[in-house]
Amino acid sequence: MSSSNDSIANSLDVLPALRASGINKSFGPIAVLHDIDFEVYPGEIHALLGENGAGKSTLVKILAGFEQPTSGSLAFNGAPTVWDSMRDAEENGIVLIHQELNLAGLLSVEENIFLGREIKKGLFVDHTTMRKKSRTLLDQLECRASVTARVDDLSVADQQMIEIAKATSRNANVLFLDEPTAVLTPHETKSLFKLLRRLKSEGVAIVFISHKLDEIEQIADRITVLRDGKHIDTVPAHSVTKDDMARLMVGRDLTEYFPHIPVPDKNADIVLSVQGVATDTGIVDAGFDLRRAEVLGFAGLQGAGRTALMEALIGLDPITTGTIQQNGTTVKFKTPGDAKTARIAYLTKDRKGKGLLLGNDLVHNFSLFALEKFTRFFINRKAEKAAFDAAAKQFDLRAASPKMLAGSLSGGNQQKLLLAKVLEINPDIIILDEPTRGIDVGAKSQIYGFIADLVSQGRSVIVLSSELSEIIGLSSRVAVMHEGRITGVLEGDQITEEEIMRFATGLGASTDAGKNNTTTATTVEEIS
Amino acid sequence: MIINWKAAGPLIALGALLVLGTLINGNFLSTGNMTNILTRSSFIGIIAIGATFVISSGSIDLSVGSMAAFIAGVMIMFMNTLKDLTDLMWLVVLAGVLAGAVLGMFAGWLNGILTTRGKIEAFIVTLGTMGIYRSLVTYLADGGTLSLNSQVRSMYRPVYYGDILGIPFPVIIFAAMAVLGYVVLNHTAYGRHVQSVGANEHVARYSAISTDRVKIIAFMIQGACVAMATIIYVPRLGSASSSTGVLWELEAIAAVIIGGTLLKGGYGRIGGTVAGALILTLIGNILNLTDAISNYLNGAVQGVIIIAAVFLQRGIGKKQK
Amino acid sequence: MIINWKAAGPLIALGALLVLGTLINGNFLSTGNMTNILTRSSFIGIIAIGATFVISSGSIDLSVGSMAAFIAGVMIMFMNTLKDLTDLMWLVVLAGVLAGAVLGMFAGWLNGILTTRGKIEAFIVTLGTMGIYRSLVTYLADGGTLSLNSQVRSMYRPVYYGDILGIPFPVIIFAAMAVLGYVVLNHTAYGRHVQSVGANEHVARYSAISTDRVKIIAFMIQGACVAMATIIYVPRLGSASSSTGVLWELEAIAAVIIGGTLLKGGYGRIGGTVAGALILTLIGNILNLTDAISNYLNGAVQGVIIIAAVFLQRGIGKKQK
Amino acid sequence: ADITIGVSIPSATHGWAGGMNWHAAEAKRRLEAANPGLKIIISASGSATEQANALEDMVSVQNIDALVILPFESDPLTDPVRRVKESGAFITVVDRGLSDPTIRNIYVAGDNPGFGRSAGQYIAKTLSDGGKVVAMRGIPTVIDDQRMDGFLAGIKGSKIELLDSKHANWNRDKAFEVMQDFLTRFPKIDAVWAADDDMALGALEAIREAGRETEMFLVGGGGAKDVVAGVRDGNSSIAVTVLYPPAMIATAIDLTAARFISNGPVEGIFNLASPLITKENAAAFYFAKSPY
Ligand SMILES: Nc1ncnc2c1ncn2[C@@H]1O[C@H](COP(=O)(O)OP(=O)(O)OP(=O)(O)O)[C@@H](O)[C@H]1O
Ligand SMILES: Nc1ncnc2c1ncn2[C@@H]1O[C@H](COP(=O)(O)OP(=O)(O)OP(=O)(O)O)[C@@H](O)[C@H]1O
Ligand SMILES: [Mg+2]
Ligand SMILES: [Mg+2]
Repeated sequence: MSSSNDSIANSLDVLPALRASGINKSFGPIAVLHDIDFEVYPGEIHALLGENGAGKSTLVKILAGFEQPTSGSLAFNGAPTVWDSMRDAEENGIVLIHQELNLAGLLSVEENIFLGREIKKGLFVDHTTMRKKSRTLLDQLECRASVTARVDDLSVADQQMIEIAKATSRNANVLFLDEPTAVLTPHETKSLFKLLRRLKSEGVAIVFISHKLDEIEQIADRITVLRDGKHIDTVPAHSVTKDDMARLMVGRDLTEYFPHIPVPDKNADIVLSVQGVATDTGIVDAGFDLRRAEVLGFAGLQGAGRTALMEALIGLDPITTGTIQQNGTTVKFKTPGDAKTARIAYLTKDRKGKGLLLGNDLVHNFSLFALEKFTRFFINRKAEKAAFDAAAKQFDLRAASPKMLAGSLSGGNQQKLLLAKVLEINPDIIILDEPTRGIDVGAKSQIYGFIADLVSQGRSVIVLSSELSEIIGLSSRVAVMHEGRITGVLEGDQITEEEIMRFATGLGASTDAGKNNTTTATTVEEIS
Repeated sequence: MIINWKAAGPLIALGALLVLGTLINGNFLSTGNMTNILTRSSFIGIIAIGATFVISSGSIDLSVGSMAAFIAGVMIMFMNTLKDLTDLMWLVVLAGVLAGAVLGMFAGWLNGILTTRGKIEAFIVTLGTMGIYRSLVTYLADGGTLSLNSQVRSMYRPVYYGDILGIPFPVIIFAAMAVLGYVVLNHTAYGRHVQSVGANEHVARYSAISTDRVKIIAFMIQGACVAMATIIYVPRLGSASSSTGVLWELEAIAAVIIGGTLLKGGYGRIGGTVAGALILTLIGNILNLTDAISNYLNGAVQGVIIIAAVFLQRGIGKKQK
Repeated sequence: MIINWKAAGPLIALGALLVLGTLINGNFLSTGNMTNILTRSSFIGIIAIGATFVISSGSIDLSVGSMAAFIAGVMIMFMNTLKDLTDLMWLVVLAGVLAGAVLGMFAGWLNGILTTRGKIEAFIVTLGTMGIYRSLVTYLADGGTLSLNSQVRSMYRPVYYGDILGIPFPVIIFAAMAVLGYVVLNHTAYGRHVQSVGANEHVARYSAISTDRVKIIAFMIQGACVAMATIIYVPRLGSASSSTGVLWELEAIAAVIIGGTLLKGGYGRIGGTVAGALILTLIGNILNLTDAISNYLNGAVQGVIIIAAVFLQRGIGKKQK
Repeated sequence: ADITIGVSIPSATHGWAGGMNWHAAEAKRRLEAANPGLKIIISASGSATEQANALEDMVSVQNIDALVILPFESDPLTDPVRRVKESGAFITVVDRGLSDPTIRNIYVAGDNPGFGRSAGQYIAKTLSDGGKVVAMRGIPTVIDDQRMDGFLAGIKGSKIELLDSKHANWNRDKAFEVMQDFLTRFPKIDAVWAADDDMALGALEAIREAGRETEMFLVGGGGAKDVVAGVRDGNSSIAVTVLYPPAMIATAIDLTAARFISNGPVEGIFNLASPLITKENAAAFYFAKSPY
């Protein structure tokens, strides 16, 4: 494939801010990057595309000095460089936002943003200035988190915004963002893009990784595609369509995106009926029914309480009032174990903090939730391994060895492992919180396929997602939450972005198309 | 050449000490001395097996030494009382042993409950119970020594001094406990759960593991191990006092860490713990077999060897990787 | 009604003890007794200020008690030697004090280096150095007591027994150290780095913080604090022996945790530590004031109060949230 | 109370100290019952520092009229006791003398060098043809040194060969292990000296286990009741022990109380010798109720 690699360079007539040539990287015997050439120019947003495990994160870590290449060289503003350490790179204005959150949970927002770069007044740190600056940085991102809040007390999305604010406070020359939007809502993504465009205009070189192809379409100037650790192509963004991108990544054409999931009929059994649930975590009077063999979507703005509701339902947080009925009988899940016994599985959206034991191997992680299944008196390691192998195949888990640590998997493969883990108990009701977070386009339709399979087996699925297209594409009904309440349940034709957003913002149904119309339009505009 | 330093560390230290001992004294390798070492290791070893669970689960138990003294004291008082009620000495001993076991598990449960339900750091809870048990045994003994009635003792003696095919009884129990501990930690769901809770409590909770229960059981295993160690300890000298078991907690924890278990939790190695307990006993034994080193410096030698043994696996191991 | 239990916990415990003391003995609130309590708290308090840094950084230092004994021993020997060389007693004392400070920082540095470069758990490193320093002081004292020459001592005495405007000198130093510690922990970049290293070492490293340096400095601060405590300790009893400073490490750690600092690191509170040190001293003082409780049970009372004090902030605090 | 006597002693961390705590409590009970105006406050401390603290509290809060102290260590407590004295209190020192003898009014002195010497002399006399001996010391402290030096003095000039001495921390368990290793190391041992009866009992167990109790005899020290009973009945390998009476604290409290009650000008030094307890005189040193 020919590429137009040098066109931007020629037209801009500047040196690349950072250039990598002939980069190879191996972890022990496993080679993950092969002879990669890559460059990013000042004032450019360069998207990095590739399947899960293609080597995107590894490449940007090398470029930012967090990993050393096995061979190959780097040039910074034209001059050959070796980053001895990330500190070395950071001092030259190279900043990386990691794929996984890296915040000190016990410290405050402001402390995290300025960690290692404290502003001082004489000997002492200047709290006032740092707080003010943090506020400004967060305001630019339209993030409302308090600068004195403890990071642990914030939502994942807010935490991601803190990461971004932290990176921008570093006055980067080269900014790497490794899937920053995976946990962001469209609204937040929009704020981020505003910021990125501003930085770009200021001459910052930006490398952006995402599996959301429409985002790439919106923001990227050039696109580099990796596949199996190899450089496939670098093209100007305007020259390719989303389908082209997907084809470059996967190496074949991608067909049907969302599978057809039949809508259960109105009289289908109700497997889960939730009424008047309230919690200390902010849920007020939440009620909904889940039918057999349906996908019930949950939509809402960040912080609407979807996660909080589900975590309470499965017994992670106490429910203060309300009842839950499963298959017609009233149930009470005091612990997640109770919910598991009732064959309800929950997939957390925080895979690093709550999903996987990063320091343990893949099999151990895989079997943790369904361990009883492999245990009579002792753990049957053979059965465990066999089940893992089957799941790895089913979920297309790309791992060098089952003995490798979960923390060394690529982000998307971690997500697949997590899915495999929760589905291993063979649940009746499956609650998936951001199931495709960090999953590549190819694998995404695979996962949608699994969901369709589950439903065809008569199981019921709840999907929480900040990607409206995902919710709309999968669900037969959509519950929308706003400030801890379920403000509406949409069915059939009602399931549109506009309608969902009306409920998500607390405006109610659009039957009365009168005075609220303008507001709605703005909100939707802002969010999509 | 790749050596698994993690596993080899304690074994190398053990080997080095064996060589050193042989060089220092010809009798070192004698059956008698080896038997002594093994028998002696059993106390700390058995306690350390329990500590492997507690530490793997991310907690720590500082109370084991005092708990042992307290259990020993109660067992002795209980048996002395029973002895006046019945002539069946084996029954007295059996009842005493059972009482010890129950008390140990109860004490462990208490530590566990305070840690989990009370949400107090295990370090503080067990620092507190350490003081409490130490005080109680002093109080029970009226500041002195509680001694087992000699009649009961002669029935009970074989539990320490007896042997099967030449292998002392305490060693057999130690070995059995080690095998049991190994199997539970590595081949049962509970063992996985313990290590998962230690590695990341959130993940464990989200994996439907009842983390409080897992931790409480770990403390109860520790309590049961302390009780078992005490059960073979009591017939040895037939007495308990306020100085019984002083600093055993530090020895047990040291044995566990020397053995390769991570203090921060998430990873436990029973085999290593056994090696760690042997190493600690060996150091003491070797120091007793020589007068090359001033008595005053025993503690320093111990300190250096402990640091060196852990360095062998952590420092070097890490660098290799 | 929302009370900040985290902060209030130690204060409530402190208040309760003050009330208890007053009830037990009318003289409890006398200036004399209050002065005694404050002065006494200074040792553990100053050491605990250092421990707040080490614990915030996610480490632990078990060696502080032995380290204090060792520093005291070396200071005494050094001053006794110097005394024969010069008649300027103030110079002798000054040199001794400086030697103590240097030695303390060196000992802290050593713990730090072994922990970071050697990649050995701080628990093991400091368990080792605890044994080493304890042995060394026993060795230096030849198993007995090292006593400061009386001439030097009379020059040195005011450092413990003197006062400024009625406030004993040790209390002034304690207060100064507390303020200094507070400022460093909360108002300097280093203080933030310490807490971030304790909260999440990975993150700290990714924020280009030299985590090893941060930890080593924390141990050096601990060493300096131990030296400072020793500097005011030496004139009090004028001697050092193998039993000097035994179990101070546990007291210091307990003071820190009672004060609200998290044992797992990431969050330190100097003010709480000061309250914690006062609480511990108060318990001892109150027990001295009454014979309602058998002496044998002192440890039990201490244990219960420590657990209760921490429960006040952890258990109740959590539930409220 | 009209008269308050403070009693400051080390806490009961080993057998002898436990016995001493018991005797102190007994004396308090007895004297307070007999003398309504008398109040005795006993404070047990775990270290020299804690003991110094306790002294301060006795002065500033309890306003004691007299102090009976068994110092944890001599040197460090000299100054704190001096301060008690300066408050006007009457001072009785027990067992371990202070560095400055002018502080005390009464001194009930134990005889640690004599303690070692009696044991040494006994062994030297019994093994007059020479013999091999091992010694078991306590925790390294001044007392331990004095006993050991006394022992060395006791065997000086005899044909006794001291094979080695190790610290067993006044602790039965430690003594058991040390003795086991002595037995491994030395094919022939004729006698064992343990600087405390607790250690003697631990060592004895190890000797029994090795089946070598006919080969050697033990000499203990302190006068623990189990040991005294054994000596009395003559059925133990512990042939003799040396008296170091934990009851000396009671003697001291009695003497101090007498000073206030009988108004007698009781002052001076009361030396308690460290005689051998043998089969003949053992009965006199046996206190059934004492924990030691
Ligand atoms: N420390 C490591 N040890 C072993 N293998 C590793 C390590 N880090 C990464 N890998 C492997 O390198 C490969 C590339 O991983 P990388 O994280 O770069 O993928 P990615 O393109 O970012 O994927 P994703 O889209 O899922 O985030 C994966 O197969 C991964 O398992
Ligand atoms: N008011 C609150 N107090 C305590 N915990 C809360 C509160 N609100 C939310 N949480 C907890 O915070 C965590 C994450 O919050 P987040 O805002 O991401 O989830 P959410 O409210 O469900 O939002 P979304 O609808 O986007 O999933 C959840 O575990 C939830 O239990
Ligand atoms: Mg990645
Ligand atoms: Mg959510």
